[in-house]
Amino acid sequence: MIVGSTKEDVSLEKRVALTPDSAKNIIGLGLKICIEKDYATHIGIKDEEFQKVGVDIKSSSKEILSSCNLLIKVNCPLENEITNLKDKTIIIGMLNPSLNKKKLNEILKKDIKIFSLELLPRITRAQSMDVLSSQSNLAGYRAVIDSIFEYEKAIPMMMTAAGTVPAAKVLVIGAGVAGLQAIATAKRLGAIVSATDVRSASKEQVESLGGKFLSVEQAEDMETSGGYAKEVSKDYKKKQAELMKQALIKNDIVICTALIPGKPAPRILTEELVKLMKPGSIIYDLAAEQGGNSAFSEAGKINFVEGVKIIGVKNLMNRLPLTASSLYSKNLFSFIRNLYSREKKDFNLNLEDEIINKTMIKEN
Amino acid sequence: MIVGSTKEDVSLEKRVALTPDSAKNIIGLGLKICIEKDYATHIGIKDEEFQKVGVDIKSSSKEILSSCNLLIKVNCPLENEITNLKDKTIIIGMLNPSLNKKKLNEILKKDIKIFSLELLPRITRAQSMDVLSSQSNLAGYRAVIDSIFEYEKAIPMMMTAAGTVPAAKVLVIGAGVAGLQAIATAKRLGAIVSATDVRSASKEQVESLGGKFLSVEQAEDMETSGGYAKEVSKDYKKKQAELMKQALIKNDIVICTALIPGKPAPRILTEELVKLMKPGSIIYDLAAEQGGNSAFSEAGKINFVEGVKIIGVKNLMNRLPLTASSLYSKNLFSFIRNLYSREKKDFNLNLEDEIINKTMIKEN
Amino acid sequence: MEIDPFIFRLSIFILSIFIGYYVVWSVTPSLHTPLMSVTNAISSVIIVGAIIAALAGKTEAIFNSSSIFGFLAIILAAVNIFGGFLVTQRMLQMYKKKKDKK
Amino acid sequence: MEIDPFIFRLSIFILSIFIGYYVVWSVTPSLHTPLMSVTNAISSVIIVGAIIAALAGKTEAIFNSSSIFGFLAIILAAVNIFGGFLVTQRMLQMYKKKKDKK
Amino acid sequence: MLSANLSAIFYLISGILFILALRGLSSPDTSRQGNYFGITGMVIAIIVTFLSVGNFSTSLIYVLIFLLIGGAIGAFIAFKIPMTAMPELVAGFHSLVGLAAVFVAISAFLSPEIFNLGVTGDIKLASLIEMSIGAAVGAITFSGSIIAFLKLRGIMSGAPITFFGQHYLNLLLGLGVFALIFYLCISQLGSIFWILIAISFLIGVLLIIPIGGADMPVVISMLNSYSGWAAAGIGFTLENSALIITGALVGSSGAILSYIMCKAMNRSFFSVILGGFGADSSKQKTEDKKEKPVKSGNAEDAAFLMKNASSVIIVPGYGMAVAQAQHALREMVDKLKKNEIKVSYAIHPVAGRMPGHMNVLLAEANVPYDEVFELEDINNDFANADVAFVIGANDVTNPVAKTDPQSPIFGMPVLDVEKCKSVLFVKRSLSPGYAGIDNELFYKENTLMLFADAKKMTEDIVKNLE
Amino acid sequence: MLSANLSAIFYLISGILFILALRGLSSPDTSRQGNYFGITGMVIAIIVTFLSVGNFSTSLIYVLIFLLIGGAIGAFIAFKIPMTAMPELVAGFHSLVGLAAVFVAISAFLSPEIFNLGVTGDIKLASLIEMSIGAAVGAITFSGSIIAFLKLRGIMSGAPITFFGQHYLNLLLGLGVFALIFYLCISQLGSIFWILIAISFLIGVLLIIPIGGADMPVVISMLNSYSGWAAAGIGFTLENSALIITGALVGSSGAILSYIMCKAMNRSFFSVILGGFGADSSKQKTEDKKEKPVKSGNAEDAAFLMKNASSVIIVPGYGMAVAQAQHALREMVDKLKKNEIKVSYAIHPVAGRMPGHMNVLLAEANVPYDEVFELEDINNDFANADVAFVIGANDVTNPVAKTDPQSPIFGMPVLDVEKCKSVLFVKRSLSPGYAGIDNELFYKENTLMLFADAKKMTEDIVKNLE
Ligand SMILES: NC(=O)c1ccc[n+]([C@@H]2O[C@H](COP(=O)([O-])OP(=O)(O)OC[C@H]3O[C@@H](n4cnc5c(N)ncnc54)[C@H](OP(=O)(O)O)[C@@H]3O)[C@@H](O)[C@H]2O)c1
Ligand SMILES: NC(=O)c1ccc[n+]([C@@H]2O[C@H](COP(=O)([O-])OP(=O)(O)OC[C@H]3O[C@@H](n4cnc5c(N)ncnc54)[C@H](OP(=O)(O)O)[C@@H]3O)[C@@H](O)[C@H]2O)c1
Ligand SMILES: NC(=O)c1ccc[n+]([C@@H]2O[C@H](COP(=O)([O-])OP(=O)(O)OC[C@H]3O[C@@H](n4cnc5c(N)ncnc54)[C@H](O)[C@@H]3O)[C@@H](O)[C@H]2O)c1
Ligand SMILES: NC(=O)c1ccc[n+]([C@@H]2O[C@H](COP(=O)([O-])OP(=O)(O)OC[C@H]3O[C@@H](n4cnc5c(N)ncnc54)[C@H](O)[C@@H]3O)[C@@H](O)[C@H]2O)c1
Repeated sequence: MIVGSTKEDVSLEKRVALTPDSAKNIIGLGLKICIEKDYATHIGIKDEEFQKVGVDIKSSSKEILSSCNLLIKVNCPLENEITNLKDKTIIIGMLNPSLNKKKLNEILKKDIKIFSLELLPRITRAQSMDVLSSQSNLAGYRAVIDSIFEYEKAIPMMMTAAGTVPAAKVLVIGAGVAGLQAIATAKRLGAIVSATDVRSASKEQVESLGGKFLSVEQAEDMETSGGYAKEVSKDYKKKQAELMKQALIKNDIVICTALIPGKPAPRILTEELVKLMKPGSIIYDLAAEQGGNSAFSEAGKINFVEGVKIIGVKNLMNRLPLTASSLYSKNLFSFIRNLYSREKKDFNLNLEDEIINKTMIKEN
Repeated sequence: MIVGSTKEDVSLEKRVALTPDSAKNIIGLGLKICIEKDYATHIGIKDEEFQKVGVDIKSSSKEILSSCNLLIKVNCPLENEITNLKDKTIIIGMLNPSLNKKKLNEILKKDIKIFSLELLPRITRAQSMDVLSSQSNLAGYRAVIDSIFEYEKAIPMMMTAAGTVPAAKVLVIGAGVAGLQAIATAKRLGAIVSATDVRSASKEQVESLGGKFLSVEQAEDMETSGGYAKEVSKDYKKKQAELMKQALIKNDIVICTALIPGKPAPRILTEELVKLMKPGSIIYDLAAEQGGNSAFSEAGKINFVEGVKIIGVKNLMNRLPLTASSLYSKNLFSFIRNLYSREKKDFNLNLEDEIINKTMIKEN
Repeated sequence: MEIDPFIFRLSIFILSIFIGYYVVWSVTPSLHTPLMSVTNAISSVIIVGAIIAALAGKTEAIFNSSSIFGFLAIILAAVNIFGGFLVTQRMLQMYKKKKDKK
Repeated sequence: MEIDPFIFRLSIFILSIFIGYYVVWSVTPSLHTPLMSVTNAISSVIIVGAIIAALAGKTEAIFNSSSIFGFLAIILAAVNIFGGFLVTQRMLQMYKKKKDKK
Repeated sequence: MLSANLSAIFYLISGILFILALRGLSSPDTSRQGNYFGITGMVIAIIVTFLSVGNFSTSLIYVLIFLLIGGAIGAFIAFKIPMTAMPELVAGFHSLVGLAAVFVAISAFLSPEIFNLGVTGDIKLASLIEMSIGAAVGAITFSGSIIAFLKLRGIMSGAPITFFGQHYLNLLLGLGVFALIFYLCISQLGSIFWILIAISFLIGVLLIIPIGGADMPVVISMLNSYSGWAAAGIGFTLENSALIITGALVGSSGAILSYIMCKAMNRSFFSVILGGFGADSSKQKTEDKKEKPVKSGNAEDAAFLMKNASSVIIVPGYGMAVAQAQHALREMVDKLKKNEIKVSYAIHPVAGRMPGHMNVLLAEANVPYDEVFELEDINNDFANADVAFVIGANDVTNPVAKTDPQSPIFGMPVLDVEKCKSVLFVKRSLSPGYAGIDNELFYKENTLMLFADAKKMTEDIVKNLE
Repeated sequence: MLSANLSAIFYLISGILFILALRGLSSPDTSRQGNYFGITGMVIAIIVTFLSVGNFSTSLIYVLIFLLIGGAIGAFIAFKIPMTAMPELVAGFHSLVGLAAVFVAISAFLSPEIFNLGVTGDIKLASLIEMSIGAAVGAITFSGSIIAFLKLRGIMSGAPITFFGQHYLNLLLGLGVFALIFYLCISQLGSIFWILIAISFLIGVLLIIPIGGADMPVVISMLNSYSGWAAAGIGFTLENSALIITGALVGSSGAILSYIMCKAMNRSFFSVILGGFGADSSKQKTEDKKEKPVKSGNAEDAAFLMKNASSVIIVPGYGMAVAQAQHALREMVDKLKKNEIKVSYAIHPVAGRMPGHMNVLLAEANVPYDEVFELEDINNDFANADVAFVIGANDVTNPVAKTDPQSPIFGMPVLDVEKCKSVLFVKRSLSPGYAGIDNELFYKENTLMLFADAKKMTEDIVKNLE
């Protein structure tokens, strides 16, 4: 069985699906691997490093697509790749099924099975394959680094001979995986961190990282059984806006991470709220690609509104391609290990397995 | 007595010499202040804020230069300003006398006294005016933020379901004010920090921040009585290079801050040494403007050498203009307070005072 | 003006109570179990009474009604003495071994 | 087969030594000074001997050679009793006031 | 034959040796020495008794024979008994002391002449009182210890047995004992003496049956105390200061020990001692426990275990983060390392609630990176470590992930903490973690639960590590 | 007149009350109660003595008069003496007890009949030994206490006085005492008794003069112990169990206390007690001190001071950073706050070696920002605070910056820590800080130096804050 991987569109995506480390692991399962030439040179991994662990380097993507049984990708395969795909291939990646519906349907027309890892059920056994966790975690970290980079003052409190630099105040909206890591990172740098979320379990979690939790009073718990958030009521929204009003006046940096799976991101910072912030403040919207938690936020753009910098994030992982690839690639390995049966020496698409069943994309 | 301040060349310098806070303090001494229109709007401080504390806003720089008794600046006055300067004015700023020799000599031709704050003696009483300290401190902080921004991996150790992200290793060369703050900041973010310096006192200081000190064996102490470093011997350099060799192979980020007052910055990382580093590593050279501690470093440029990013810093304070201005402005206030005599209602150029004497620029 | 020995005994009794009180407070809790077993072993000094009871009778009738009780008491107390001290020793040995291993 | 009272006294003496030993270990160090002053006050129970010495003589000669020493001893011990307890009280009062202030 | 004075001095010496024996227990280092003191004291007491009785007739041989028989039995039991059966063993031994006291008292009652207590039918008043108290207390100790033994051994149910009017019955019987003693003094009648003993046996049973299994350690210590008082009573009768000193010592130390234990367990001393009063709460307790027994300890136990370990592995989890116990933990580890104990941290990939959660906190507490290991790197080390200190972690140690395919966490790699010689679990209760499932490790033989807030407990352990 | 038995019981009771008195001191809460126990015990002992002597003649009146005279003097002294003179007061009081013991012994020697010890010239052997030991120890206590008193009062130099052969002389005199007692027993000669007392006085003097002022607290406690032994000796003579119990109690507790104090001060118990041996080290000590006296304390003192404060201001400096004491400090503050003590941190702008140095470390230890104040905001609060806890800071507190224009740090704003009621300085020595100048605060009346590594000391304080 051959696992193949082709280059991504490097202008849009710097991550790679395979690192030498996990290549080694996959080969350890008894599989063969071939990848395209210069597969990861753009992030400093030379082809020789892959070869050292036993990976075949092919000069063109066509060669790979025509020979491999399993294609692993970061994003959806490119148009020209799809045409070259042979029947019975399996594809695994973060394929963003809602966005790439058409493309995927096209692929499904061939006898191809597609697994998109965003769809993983959040069960304990799937944790090691959970790409959302691994990538959101980095996103939370990077969000803080980026916003601090953009921020024109120093973050930590410093009492010096030339006066005191007050500590910056950071507000994190949404305390999921990304939000928690953002809290931790900002806290480390010495910021005064507060956070809010609709799920009541998150209060303890925020406090476990030394952050302050701002809770919307008398609110029901908005957690679904899957651990995700539900959409909130009007009344809740009003109360939350009131809370945000108080908070935004005080805070210097706001990091937005609130998401509701399968829905557009909740709009939490309205135009008026944004304008309440001090000039020089920063809103860093990790949810921008899903519609944004903040007014004025546009994916891939920085907008200035009355001195407030609103940063809409796009392709954030391109800022940490090495770490992100390494984690993603380990996630992929775990998924493949679950899929591949060493005895049968074949992939075992056991639809009884929740993990395999839920991630598989069915035509629609 | 009127204190005036004109705008800097905003394209080169974002800091301002006066913030509303210290304007208030200066006015409190019994002085008047006038500044140019839109003096600090580029960093989000509106003219109204100045007016609120009693500052006069003038529409042109000429008006100010012709009326003020004391001109405070960040950098050396611009050409056109010099022509407008009237006699008996006093100028205070960070005038970089070695670089701006010609300009300053020109000014001195008029009956003008110039004080350059870089020349402050490092005595206890002068600590509150010490611009080198206040700005280096921020430089050290920002150096870390910038290099982490450029670094394509995550800094802190994270043991996650998708594998372990190892902590980044940061090496700080030169543990003066900037170096120590760099150590502290990198440490905060979870990096494994080591540092080296020629002054033996700095070992304890590095360790007091939780960093590891790499000492060049059997080295004499290179500290001058003023607390600065001396130039080192050949033998020392060899030993240091050996030490660096070991260190560079391991470290991911190197932050260079080594300086010797009045001399070009010591060249510590030679070309061979730089090439030893892993691809993806970062060298952040704070000494670039003084010639650089590292080979391949050029002020204001990012050079790539075998996968290593060498960042030569220029005008770093433009990245933190607000905090930097606020500290600089407080330094200036302290200096003015020492210079101005409330009883005489005049500036008292008492040359017995070490602070006043040493900072004054004499023609040469 | 002799003082009744009973009063001395009473004094001794009361002072011993104080000592018992203090002794226990200064024992580390992790040694409470051995402590219990040692005090148990010690309390079998009752054997002193048992021996007197068994021996003090006339020589002719070794096993008269009262000395029989004495002999029985000796057995009981002896079980306790040997058992108690040995078990304590075993327990304490356990603590020691852990120490030495390092 | 009477036991010499001396032996009882010896027992009492030895047991009291143990109690003294334990009592002190359980005193918090910050109270060591009051402890010293209390033990000092207590040790003037020697007054018991002084009173016996002073009083036990014949009624006719109140101040015979031995009772004079008794009387002197009474004064000394009395100074110590009153002084000792009162000073301790003062010290302890100080501790209390600080506590109450909060 | 030893003079009365000389033997009195020797008895005093043996009493002092007993004091030193208990003193030795104050620290593990001197504890064995203490035991030797105790043995020496006992040997002296026995020899002096031989010598002072001075009756070197055939009966002496019998005495020696009986002594050896008893000794052999005792030694046999001591070597054979498993360490885990300690509590019941001690309870069983107590019963022997109690019975011995009863026997000696009976013997004295039957032949007062040989003890110099007067003659049958005209025993000295004081002695009579003393011996009846000795006999009564001894009897209570005997029957009480037997019940405790049966309960601990599991032969009798550990559940408290209560019935209506229990307290009144006890009260009545107690008063009855006093009345009997009084009547005995007046009448000197043997039958009353026997009745007294019988009633005391009954009281012993009644006192212990309403006490639940959880309170047994306290009861044992209390019975210990009783046996001491019985010995002291006999000591007064026999005018023997070794018995008086030791009896008082054992009596008061036992009482204090039960008090200390009650305090540590947060139970009211009186309700435990007075038996029945403990009934309600212990009933409730057993219900809480879901029937499965857990061993729960305190900071001192934990400190002791770790101090005597040569390697300790720390397993932090979400609870450490909630309690913000990282600084205290670091301090604890510093203390351990000062004792030359090897300490490492085992970080499970999903410990906490965010990737790298533990790393953030440990870094904040300045834990050196080279002491922190990920699961794969350390999982084999558990088997060789002495103690696993699991602080606020739960799911990540749950072996059900390896064994039960039905479990929601099946398939997750877990830290093999159970392979350590001892496992300490710091958490506030037996409640489950994130995954909501019970952790069978809590009930394992080599697990000690430390129920408390993680920070509080760690700080307490630090204190006890001095 | 009280029967011997009854009075023996009462004496026993008073002895027990004395035990309870000392026990009360184990915690500040019960300490006053303890004192009352002591007073009660004393009252009982005195009354029982009156009653048992039963001589209600005129002499009783004299006794009462003398008692009151002594009492009045004692009370007067107790009220007048300043609290700082405590140590010399205790020393002075000891001398009285010692002398009283000597007097009682003399009285017994002169009229043994009244104490039932035989007749003059034929005193019972045991009693004679007992009374001579009592007298000798009493005499040593007396003269020793007087020397200690003089040294503490400053009337005599605190420096140790040593001369060649001192130890041999002491040894000789000690042996002489035993020889004399032996000879006295044989001869029953009065003159020997007097010589014995005289030599004992001399021994007392010789024992204490070689001991330096720093070791005086230990000496006082040791003298306390001596006075106890003297009382016990007399007790044996008078066959009085109150005296025996109390004497033994005081004797052993005093000895243990001096041992504990030696350990706390890191001095060898024996070298202090045997006098001369302590000489060398104390000499050296005084040289170290640069002539200016500093008060140096330990963690217990610091904990006590802070526990009883209502507000504490922490002043961290470079030394805290060097010692990496921030975590321990945070813990200490947590403990204080639990006691409802207000705690704030005062950060000097140039504390440490880099701008914001302290902030980095405090943030690492998770100190909330709102407890951290800059100089201008907190400088006025020192006057109202009870304790300033200066940890590893030096220059930033140096008042010379305000007063001496010649000083290199003149003009720098400094933290006004000296305005606090007490100032605690945690540093390792008296050496200066960065600026290289001495800090006069170290020698101030309200300063207590805590010489140790900052982390170590803070951890110790934490322990003592329990
Ligand atoms: N790492 C991630 O990214 C991530 C994200 C989401 C979910 N998870 C899940 O979270 C779990 C992590 O496992 P874990 O072992 O770290 O945590 P856990 O299984 O949730 O157990 C934490 C334990 O800590 C105890 N605890 C809570 N507060 C405490 C306090 N103040 N003091 C002492 N103990 C306290 C609780 O018991 P008491 O209540 O009895 O005290 C609880 O059983 C896994 O199931 C994982 O799948 C992980
Ligand atoms: N903040 C800045 O930017 C900066 C930069 C350069 C210089 N400075 C200067 O540094 C000084 C700062 O004042 P400061 O009060 O913080 O420090 P300091 O005056 O230098 O005093 C620090 C004290 O800490 C003690 N110490 C050192 N290690 C210790 C340890 N492990 N445990 C306990 N104590 C320890 C030392 O006394 P022992 O040796 O007796 O223990 C020393 O006296 C000022 O003079 C300032 O001008 C500041
Ligand atoms: N079982 C597992 O092993 C596992 C693994 C990873 C994450 N999780 C859990 O999954 C949950 C969601 O994590 P995620 O980061 O993927 O979530 P997410 O990215 O979907 O959302 C981010 C956060 O935004 C919050 N949010 C949504 N609407 C909001 C609003 N209107 N206002 C404020 N906050 C709002 C959500 O509650 C969530 O915390 C968490 O509880 C996490 O612990 C579990
Ligand atoms: N008196 C005061 O109040 C005061 C105020 C601020 C700073 N200082 C002291 O002044 C000193 C210098 O501080 P700075 O930051 O301005 O110095 P700097 O900027 O001149 O130099 C930075 C560091 O580089 C080091 N360096 C020089 N050559 C080197 C080489 N070849 N290799 C390695 N390191 C080399 C220097 O020792 C110095 O630590 C420090 O000791 C600082 O504590 C004192």
